[in-house]
Amino acid sequence: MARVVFSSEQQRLTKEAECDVVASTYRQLIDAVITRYPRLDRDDFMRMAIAIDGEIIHEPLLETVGDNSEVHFFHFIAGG
Amino acid sequence: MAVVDYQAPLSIKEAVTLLAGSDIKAKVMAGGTDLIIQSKSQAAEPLRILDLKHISEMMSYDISDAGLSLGPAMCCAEFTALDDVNALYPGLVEAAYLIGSTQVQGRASIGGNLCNSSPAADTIPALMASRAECVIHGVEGERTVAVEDFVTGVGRNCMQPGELLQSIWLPRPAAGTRDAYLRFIPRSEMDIAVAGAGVSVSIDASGTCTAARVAIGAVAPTALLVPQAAAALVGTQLDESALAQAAAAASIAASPITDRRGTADYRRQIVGVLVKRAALIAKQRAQASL
Amino acid sequence: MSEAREFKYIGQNTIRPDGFDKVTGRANYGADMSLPGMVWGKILRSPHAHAIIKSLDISKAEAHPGVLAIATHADFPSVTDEAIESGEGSSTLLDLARNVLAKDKVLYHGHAIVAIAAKTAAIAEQALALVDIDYEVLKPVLDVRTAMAADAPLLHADMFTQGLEEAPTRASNIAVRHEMKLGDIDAGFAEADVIVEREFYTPTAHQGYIEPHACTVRYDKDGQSMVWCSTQGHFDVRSSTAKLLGMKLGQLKVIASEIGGGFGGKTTVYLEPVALILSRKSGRPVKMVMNRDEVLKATGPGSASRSKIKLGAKKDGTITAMKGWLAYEAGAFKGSPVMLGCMTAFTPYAVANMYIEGFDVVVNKAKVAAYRAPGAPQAEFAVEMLVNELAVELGRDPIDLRLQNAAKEGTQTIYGPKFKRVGLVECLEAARDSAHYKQALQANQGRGIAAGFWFNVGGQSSVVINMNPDGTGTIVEGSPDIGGSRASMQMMAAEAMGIAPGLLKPIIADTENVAFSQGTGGSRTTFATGMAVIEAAEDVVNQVKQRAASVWNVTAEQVDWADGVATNMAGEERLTLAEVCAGAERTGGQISGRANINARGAGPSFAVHLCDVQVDKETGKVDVVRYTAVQDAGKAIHPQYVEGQYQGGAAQGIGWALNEEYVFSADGLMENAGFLDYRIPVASDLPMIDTIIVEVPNAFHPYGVRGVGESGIIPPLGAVGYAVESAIGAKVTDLPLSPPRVLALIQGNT
Amino acid sequence: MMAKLHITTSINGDATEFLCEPHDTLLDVLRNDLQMTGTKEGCGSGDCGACSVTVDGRLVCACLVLGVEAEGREIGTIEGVGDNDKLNVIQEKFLEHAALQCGICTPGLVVSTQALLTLNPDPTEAEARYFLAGNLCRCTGYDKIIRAVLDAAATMKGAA
Repeated sequence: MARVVFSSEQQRLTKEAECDVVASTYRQLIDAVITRYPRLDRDDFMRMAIAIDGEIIHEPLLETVGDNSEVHFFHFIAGG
Repeated sequence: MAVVDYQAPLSIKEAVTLLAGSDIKAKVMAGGTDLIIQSKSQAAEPLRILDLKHISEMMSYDISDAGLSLGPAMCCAEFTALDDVNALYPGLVEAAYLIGSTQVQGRASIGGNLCNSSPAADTIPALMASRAECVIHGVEGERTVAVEDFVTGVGRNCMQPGELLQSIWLPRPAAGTRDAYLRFIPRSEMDIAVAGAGVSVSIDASGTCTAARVAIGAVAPTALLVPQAAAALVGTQLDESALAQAAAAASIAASPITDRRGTADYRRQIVGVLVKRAALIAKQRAQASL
Repeated sequence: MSEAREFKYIGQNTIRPDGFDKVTGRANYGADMSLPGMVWGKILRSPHAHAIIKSLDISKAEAHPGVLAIATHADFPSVTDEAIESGEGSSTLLDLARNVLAKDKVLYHGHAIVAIAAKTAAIAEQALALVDIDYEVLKPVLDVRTAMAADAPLLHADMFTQGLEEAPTRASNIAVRHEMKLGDIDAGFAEADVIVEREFYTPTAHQGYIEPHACTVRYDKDGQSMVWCSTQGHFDVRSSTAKLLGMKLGQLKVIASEIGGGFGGKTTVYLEPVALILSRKSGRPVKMVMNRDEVLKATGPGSASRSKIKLGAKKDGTITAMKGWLAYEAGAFKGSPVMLGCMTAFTPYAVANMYIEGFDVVVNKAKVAAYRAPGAPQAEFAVEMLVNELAVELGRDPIDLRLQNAAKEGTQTIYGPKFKRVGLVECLEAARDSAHYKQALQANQGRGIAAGFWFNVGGQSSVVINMNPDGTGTIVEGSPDIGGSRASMQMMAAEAMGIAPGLLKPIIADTENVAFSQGTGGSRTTFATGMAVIEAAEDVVNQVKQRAASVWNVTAEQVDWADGVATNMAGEERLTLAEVCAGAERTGGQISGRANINARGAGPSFAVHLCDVQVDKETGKVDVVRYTAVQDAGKAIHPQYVEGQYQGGAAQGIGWALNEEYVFSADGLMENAGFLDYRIPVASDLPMIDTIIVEVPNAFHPYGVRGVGESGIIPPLGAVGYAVESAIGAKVTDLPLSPPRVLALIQGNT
Repeated sequence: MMAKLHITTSINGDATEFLCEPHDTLLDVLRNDLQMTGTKEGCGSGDCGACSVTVDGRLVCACLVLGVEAEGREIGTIEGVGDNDKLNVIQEKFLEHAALQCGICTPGLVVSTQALLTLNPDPTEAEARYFLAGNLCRCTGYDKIIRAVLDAAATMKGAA
């Protein structure tokens, strides 16, 4: 089971801060999350930053997710 | 203003003739550090510039037992490097040294600072403190006006159309008389004075102040002589209580405004601090000159 | 990077490859380009802070001799409200178009309305005076407090606050509300023995780059238009400009000139689309250069902010709760970095209970742009001031208290991930052990300390390394070099290839000569583009090994590579890189390495600053007398330029803390739009700025790089602020600490 | 409107002629007419020093000098610093100390430093800071610039 932690914006839709899903890839993880929380918008995930086990990743589509991975979604970070 | 013509007269006579005969608005230029910016920023009134820097009297100085006759267009960088002037008028040199950056001092002049007549001009309080006079070449000949009577308002002075500031005269300070100028700015350099104070004191061998001049800048539409502040110093040893009284008199005389450079209340307070501190420096210099 | 390693070139102070051009005046910046037949464009700007454009008549200007083209908002094809990438990533195309040339309404003093191209700049300016505009002047809102009031004049009648539980029914100047939490904030305060709380204000401050915005453009009907401009991201200029003008990306080449400072302010477009319209209409190349007045009035400053922060701690020093409320000015259009303020405010601390809400608020000022660690200095200033107060309340040394609560590996951040290895503790220890911290203070002096956190950014970078037949090479990258990054690229490639840095010449290619690369910002270039450079260099090495193997008729695995030389492990033969390159035509053609990456694993850089000030208690003037900047670089590729980033960030932050602010009249007109009265620090304002480079490697970068550009501007606000507070013994709430404000604090008149 | 003025001057020792309008500044002339873009424009009001040049050896801002005033004068610009392809000591020290980041202020600072060291070959740190206060730099915090200036002074003194 991977642990998914939602951003504060997402939490307004999920009403939960985090959940556990069974997934071995990022694609499966998103599918599972959206099945559980239909109010989440698939496109919104593309506009968020994600971190898998603390590593900030920008191109997650092909990413694998470990059994005990923690996946965080958060606001996109730009800079000066 | 848009500069459409430029002339570089070689004599005061030629300059005055050009000034009087111009068919369009004509302005004389010394360093141009104010005039060139003004000419960029305003609407398209045509302007003829008469550059004074090719007139040798405008660019030179003469120091004698009677005093200093200063060409108004000499740049501050040249002026502040004059050792003989610095020995007698350290306050005026200080003021000239404070005008803008090194680069600006390479152009800006004391005459230009005076004729631009900004309330915050650094040299004006210093000139007042040192009893300076303006020698004006007019259509009907020469006239002399004390600096405190020269500036009449924000950006205004007593010169009539066709007149030209020909030289600046400062009487030679006796031994025991010296000046100082201090200004306050938010940074250490590059700002316009939030307040300024020029002080000249004369002391005798016992250390008693026998005469004083106190002038303040950037706290009223023009720089002001403050006789009450001077009176607070005369007859004292320039001790702390006399300095405090002079400071209070300067604060009372001030009628500052609030703007992007400081609040009225702040200016009123610090002009007193500057008078006090400048008077102390002048006192030390006066003592050293005895 | 998993373990400390020996480097051959990394960590040396080489002479930057573009240095010769920069000290001789040969380097070409935004305003240095001229084209044959070029004409000049100038912009008419709003004299009001808030007004409806009732009518706009350009007929007299059009008829003025020498005028070649006029542009207004009507020249933009129908733009949509699609989101666009900029420094903040939260702007829309429609807002951008309305910022570049106003539509129906002007929203700040200096807002662009009409652009005119003429044979000379002087003629263009004369023609601007002939444009007739009838305004209905409206009341401006100049501060988040007034803007957030229920009865405030509205900038945008169609803007409804996002992020509320229930969709609002009334329009508002509040664009977005954000909220973040961790743990149970009420329980956290219930546990606390000591609580401190204060409200703060930070003013509008400008990035203050010395080079004004400038571009020279040529619109060609055959679809080969080009823009030469000063920008932090020429690919972003291309996409914004192309979208605004309805062009394909392939129709527009953007060439990044040398850039004379950006600090976030050159991550968006102002002139480029306008100049292209003028060029299209006039059929001539057009040059546009802002003056300083325009730069300050109409290009992105950093957000002014108001904040309320409350902290709670136990007697033993454990911070149990951190609570915050932030409201940031976005300027005329939504998109302040307040979210980044929420994400950074408390992040230097490992605290179980946190809550913060942030408001993005429009006001009648120029639309803000990113400014170095956007959003972080404002929020972290407030928190650091209170952490110092907490130390006093608890009777603790402020560094010691921070060490007790410092974020470290495994700390849960409020914004999401747990930290990997970070270097805050090491920075705090270095500050504590510094000679500076041990030096006694004199009369009228005070000392401040503050920490700062910035995420750092990865993202997309593309690099090609083209090798020449003599073994020299060109590193072709797409990240504009603002502060010497070409030197770092050269060194990282040299390290990866094992050859002298001087053999490789780094260049910033235009948008046609390298694949898409994100702009320089967020402290991403040395990290992300550097990672691409290393990968491209390794690609070259692999190809060279292949070629050597084919010469020796062995496999690549049998070729050893060290110090730029291939050795046949099966025999004694050796081939240098230059020899392989020289023979490339016989082994499969010329050699070039490439990398197109989306860099992951950006590692935060923490900073800790120490500041000593001396206060003139009669005038309120503050002098910084000693300053030390400590920061975790991960790995300093070129230590001098790393120090330079620390020092430059410190100087900007000191300016923000002491004297920099926008001054507006009650009518909303900017009164200090020049370097005379927008007072950035001059050489005589500052002492030498001591630096301590801490190196806690970022495990996700081959050489351990974190990125150093942003964090250095965060701590100065709190370090200077608290130094003044302790020198005068009065609580500081508002910046800047200009002499009148400090004197009022000393005299108790706040 | 008058016809353009014909000016004869010397720039970096080269006899030079140009035509200009009476309102053109020396900076306009250098950059736009003579294509000498090494002198930079940061403010146009004498507040930043990016356009520092010398007129008859005196350090000034080219934005506060009219082009016509160049008549008969000796103008010195960044293009005249150093000797062809050889950098002078000041330029070398700026590179050695990494005294530049974006580099837009660098030509002005090099010209100003040359003026400083001509007037005062052995400046203190404070003297250098005050002399150069009119040359704004937003990138460096001035630390490395001042070190480069002081090192250049020491090196030039050692060589003299």
